[in-house]
Amino acid sequence: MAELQFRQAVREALDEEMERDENVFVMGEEVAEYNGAYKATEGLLDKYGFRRMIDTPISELGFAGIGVGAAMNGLRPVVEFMTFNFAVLAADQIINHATKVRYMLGGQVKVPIVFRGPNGSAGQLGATHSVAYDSMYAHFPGLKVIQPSEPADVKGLLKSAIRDDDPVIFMESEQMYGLKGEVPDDEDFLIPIGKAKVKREGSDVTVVAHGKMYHVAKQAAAQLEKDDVDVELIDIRTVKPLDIETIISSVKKTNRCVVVDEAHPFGGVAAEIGYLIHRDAFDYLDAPVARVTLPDVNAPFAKNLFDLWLPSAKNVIEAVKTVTYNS
Amino acid sequence: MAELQFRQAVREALDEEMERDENVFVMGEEVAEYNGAYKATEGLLDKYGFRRMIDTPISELGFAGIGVGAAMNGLRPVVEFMTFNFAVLAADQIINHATKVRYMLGGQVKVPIVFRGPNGSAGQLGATHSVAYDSMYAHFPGLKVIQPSEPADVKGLLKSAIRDDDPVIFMESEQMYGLKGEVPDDEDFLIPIGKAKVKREGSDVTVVAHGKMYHVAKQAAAQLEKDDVDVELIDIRTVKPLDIETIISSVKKTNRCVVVDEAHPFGGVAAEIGYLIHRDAFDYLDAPVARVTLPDVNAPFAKNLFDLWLPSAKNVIEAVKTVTYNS
Amino acid sequence: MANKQEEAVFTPIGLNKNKNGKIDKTVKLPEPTKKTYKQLGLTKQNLVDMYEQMYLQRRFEERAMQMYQKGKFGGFLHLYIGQEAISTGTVFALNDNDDIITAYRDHGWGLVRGVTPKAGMSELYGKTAGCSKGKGGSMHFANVKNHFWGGFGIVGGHIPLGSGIAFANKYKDNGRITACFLGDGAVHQGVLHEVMNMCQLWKLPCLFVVENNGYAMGTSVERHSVGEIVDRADAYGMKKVVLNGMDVLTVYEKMKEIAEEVREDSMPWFIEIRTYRYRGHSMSDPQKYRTKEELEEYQKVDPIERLKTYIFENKAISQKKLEEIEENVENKVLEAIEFAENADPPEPEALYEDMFVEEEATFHK
Amino acid sequence: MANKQEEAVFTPIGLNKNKNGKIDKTVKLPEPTKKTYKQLGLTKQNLVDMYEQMYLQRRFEERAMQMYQKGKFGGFLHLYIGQEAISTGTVFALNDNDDIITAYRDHGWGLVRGVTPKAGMSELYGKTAGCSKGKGGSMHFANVKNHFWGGFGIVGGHIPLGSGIAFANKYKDNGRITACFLGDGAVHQGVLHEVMNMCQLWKLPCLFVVENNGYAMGTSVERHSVGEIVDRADAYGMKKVVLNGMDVLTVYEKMKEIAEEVREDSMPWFIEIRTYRYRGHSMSDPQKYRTKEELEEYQKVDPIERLKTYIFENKAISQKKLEEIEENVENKVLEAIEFAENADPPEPEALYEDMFVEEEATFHK
Ligand SMILES: Cc1ncc(C[n+]2csc(CCOP(=O)(O)OP(=O)(O)O)c2C)c(N)n1
Ligand SMILES: Cc1ncc(C[n+]2csc(CCOP(=O)(O)OP(=O)(O)O)c2C)c(N)n1
Ligand SMILES: [Mg+2]
Ligand SMILES: [Mg+2]
Repeated sequence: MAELQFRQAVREALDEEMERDENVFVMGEEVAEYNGAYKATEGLLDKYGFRRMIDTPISELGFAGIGVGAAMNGLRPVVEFMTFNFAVLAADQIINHATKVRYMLGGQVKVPIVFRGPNGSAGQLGATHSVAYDSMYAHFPGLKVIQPSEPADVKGLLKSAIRDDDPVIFMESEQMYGLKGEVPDDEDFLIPIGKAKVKREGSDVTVVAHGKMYHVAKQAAAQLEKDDVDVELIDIRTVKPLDIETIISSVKKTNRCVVVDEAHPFGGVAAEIGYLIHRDAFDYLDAPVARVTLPDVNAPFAKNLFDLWLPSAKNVIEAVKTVTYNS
Repeated sequence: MAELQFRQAVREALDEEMERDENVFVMGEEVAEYNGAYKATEGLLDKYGFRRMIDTPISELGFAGIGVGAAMNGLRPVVEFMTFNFAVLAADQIINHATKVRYMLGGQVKVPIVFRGPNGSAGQLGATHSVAYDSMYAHFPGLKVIQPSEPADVKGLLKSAIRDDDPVIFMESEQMYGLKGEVPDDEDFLIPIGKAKVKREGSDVTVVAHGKMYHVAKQAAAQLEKDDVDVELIDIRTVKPLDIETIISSVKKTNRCVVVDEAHPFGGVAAEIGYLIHRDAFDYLDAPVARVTLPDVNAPFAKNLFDLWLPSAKNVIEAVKTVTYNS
Repeated sequence: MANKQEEAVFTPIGLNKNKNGKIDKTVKLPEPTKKTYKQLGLTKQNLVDMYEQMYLQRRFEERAMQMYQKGKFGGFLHLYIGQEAISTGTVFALNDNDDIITAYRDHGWGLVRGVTPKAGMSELYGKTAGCSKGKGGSMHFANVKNHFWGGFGIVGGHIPLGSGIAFANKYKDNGRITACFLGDGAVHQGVLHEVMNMCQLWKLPCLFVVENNGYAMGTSVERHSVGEIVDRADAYGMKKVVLNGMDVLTVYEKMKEIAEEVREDSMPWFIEIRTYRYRGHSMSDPQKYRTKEELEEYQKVDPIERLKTYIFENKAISQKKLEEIEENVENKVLEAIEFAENADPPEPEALYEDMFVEEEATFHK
Repeated sequence: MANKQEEAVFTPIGLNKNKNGKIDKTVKLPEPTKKTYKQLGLTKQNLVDMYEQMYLQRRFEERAMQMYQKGKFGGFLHLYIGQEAISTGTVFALNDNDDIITAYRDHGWGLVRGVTPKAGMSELYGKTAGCSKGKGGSMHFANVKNHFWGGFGIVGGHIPLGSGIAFANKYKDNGRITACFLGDGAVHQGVLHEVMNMCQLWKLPCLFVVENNGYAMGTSVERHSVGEIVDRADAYGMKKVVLNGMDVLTVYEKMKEIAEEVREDSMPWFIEIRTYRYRGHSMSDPQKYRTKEELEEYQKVDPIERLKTYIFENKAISQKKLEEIEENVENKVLEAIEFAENADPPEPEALYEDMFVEEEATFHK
């Protein structure tokens, strides 16, 4: 076990998989010479050279598509977006091509590609740099969508993503890159895609959260403990395939649930989980599932508005109180 | 009242609004000389000329953005996508610009634009031409999303959309363009955006559907009537803002609900409505809300698979039977 | 601009009125090659093989069209008729393991790269025996083991895929080059320009080949594009050429030269091949945007007729033998139809197959 | 390609090793204008006004940087320092109701188009008194009533907006032209090429102006772009020119000529203005990709120093008077900081304001 930053966990996963498989390469803006806009690819150019660490022009659609084509033709690209907010420009290659080409050619090709980079907001960066896109990608068939919250999960899941034979969206967070955690050193430390983890056991209420929101929920759980509310905290880690079984088992025990999600409400992960709990644990719910999400407005710049906008531990606590009728 | 085809209702709405307001213009692929890929703009070039009916090159991102810029600078563009499947290329202009520019410039501009065209599948057109994108757009703040099912709604809502001062997504259907219905002639026949309509009253179960799926649900309701199941059928018409009140009132009466939606399941309109019903009518539900959606796979070409893929009246009937415990 | 009399119009310069089908200019064909087949290193048999291939593409589509009109299958049907010299000349010029990718007007490309008439027709009919197992239909013919990657329906969407295939070839240093075919209309998708910059920057062994057939749906080239399409190359200092696509020998000659050069220096090319689309864009196109006379102009230089004349002039084969070949092709196509009609549709389980490589894939419910 | 010895590398030709900050070539400045201010139709007062404006942009940003480093406000901060001759020369050349739009490196553009230092600084601080009510921050300065449309953060995203503004001007036949500024890095977004084709096709009165400042973040121009940027125009037969952006008179001269021509013929232009970004891309940039010497080369031709020298050579104003102006500017900037620090943050209700024009908007919950 070593203590690594989130960004180092990304780097190690990339490094080990590049070492292991000659066909793995990394491409994106500022990934090579600059060592990554957030230093998640530090040192990889020195080690692997310009054949396998490729700086691209600012052409998200183009290089995403080059990645898909290269994957079809036998390579295993890891395509970095500086943030998934910029990947909107590449949506056609992700949604219409990466996920569909295998199917529409009747299985003649495979597309082992990872699209990775930070997702969601990163402080006061304004409306165009702050949207969480995991819900959007999860909506479309054919994509695995991962958004981990801690360094060990990052490493184990990114390695699994790179070894996966199908397209994977791997989402990180600018604001978590510095976060530290224990990470197993094992070179074959893999975490299976699609498995949630109960990160805190509890009996009063299930709180489901992932990515940056996991930490918000964790903070809330710690505060709620003082008020004698015992939270069971589940980090889904993978948004799709969604490990709804783990959530349902927990809800069957606690009978109450709050879903915390950094997306906007309409059709977000929280809606999906909320709906599924109601469908699959209908007789076990003592209160409607509450969701804590962004409001249905764009990200404002001003600090006070931004703080109001982003889901907070306070919001989670309030939601927990509502579902436990303690408000 | 006149009997119009769905496409004629589109055409009339455009014609009347162009007549009424010099700033309204139409741009898109094949809209002018060709009279529209699906003839929804027939005759408008002859009437309004090349200043107001504009054929574009195949450059969805570019012309969507020109539309947004023109809207900022005082015009009221109606931008046609040949289908919303191609609008994925324009996602950056819709999601990052049309919906955000007003907010991030502190209200200095307005963006009165309508993006319109067919949505979803249109028979055996394969994986890249068959996706319903209403759920995706509804996820993002700032967009009104309309998807009507009948000619009168088309006309009244499209006219409202064009007069709206904010960006509106207006979704039609290749397969419904020929559908006929009575449409009021009134030049100011407007239907307010964001209002659902109870199109069939019933007491046993609420079925919510919109767009093409409204007709599937209607067929199911007619068949269910024979089995003495009395369906209340709600056409939401506008996906966002969603008129959840109308749905909730109905569910409070019927205590059961099926949502039919042409999108994929994860985070689709059905998930959102299902979640909201559970949240807002928790004590009224006698069974979990069922959803009938596409499966979580791409559209296949083969006819038999395609028919299996698209939600059918049979699927709706089964779902109704499940929620009414008649299966 | 202020005070000027004429009203603003948003239509290309000089085209500011509705022409109801009359057009000012259409594709101008450059001169075909002057070299003889021998000078090009071809044998008489090669000429006959080319003819057989072009004739197959033509008859396959003419018959497919009939079946479509009879309602035998659904979906779109975009015919390649008139453009067969391009697929044929190219494939004869390239190595068999060079990679080819194109848009939805793809039947000819499939056939010339080993999709059998049976597999092709079955694909149109949506049968499991189809080259893409009936999952793709007309727009998604492919034969990946023969380096034909398909068959794509989002205009421009396959262009970066082609560049990516070229990228992988260079990465693996396997000597293969990639030819990415696109329509004149697809030129205006921004992604072409993104990848032209990257391909030139990274020296990718990739040919961007525009099949300029005069129209993007109902819009003639001069209505959707400024200047000459081939000049898009100038933005990137990319090598470029314009070819006559109605002459298979011209296509063969130039594509061979270029392929050899690319194999040497790994620098991309931008190639405009002028041709003409005989049929409507798809089966529902009323074709009001052009005149019958215009179409006839191009049919006069039909690539198949042209090659036939050349074959006879050069006594490559007797008339009788050629007729036998034609009959043979015709029979194959008819057998393919028979085969496709009787072939099995996919099993219902196939709906969930081919989504993932993984066997135990989970689908969200 | 097969059997060749060197390994495939995906980096521009001639740059196939990690240079650790050493670069081969950087922006080459063309000759500045030889005309005197009089020949350009400018007065001495004009020169002084230009100077004051450029000095304001410089000091505003230097102070903003200090405040940012002190942690007074958050978000990104992209400084325009070194490029002030472009904003200033352009705005003096255009009519006041001509439209301007740019990317996120926008403070200079805001100031020269009437965003007061107070409104600008308040925007950085996220206060309601900001030019965009504190909703946008550094990247989204705008002053729409003065025809400055902002301030956009998605690289390339504002390019079609600029074309759309030009479209509306032509539609309304109001005689206004639009200047759309973009970075050298933004040139590679496909949308530029989509709209260049449309603008040329439809004769939109639009200038595409690339501020080539040598870098897109940490990537030097020759690492992200083939050929000369200005040659992108050739693809469309668009008029083009390269200018020296370190000389305000050159920018003024050419932009004025071009603007007049566009007002006459409504044909777009593609303009590359060469300049240099003195500071890092944003505040977090360690700038390892360039040397101090390189930076100093350009600081030797600093546009503000250059204009100052010219002003004194031409005795446009006394040294003392100019110092007074400078002091005045400095005070205004300091006052602006003071003002911004004490200004009110937005009320919580503002979170939901400015989403819709409609007053009674519904938000999904
Ligand atoms: C992104 C996208 N936009 C629009 C369409 C609709 N469409 C299909 S083919 C076509 C015309 C393409 O013309 P061209 O590239 O010249 O190819 P051709 O049909 O002549 O072979 C259009 C507009 C599409 N399939 N994809
Ligand atoms: C679509 C998109 N991709 C990437 C980024 C991240 N990014 C911001 S600025 C920048 C470099 C732009 O360089 P250039 O266009 O030369 O402008 P300059 O910063 O030099 O003014 C990048 C890559 C972005 N904001 N948007
Ligand atoms: Mg064409
Ligand atoms: Mg730059």
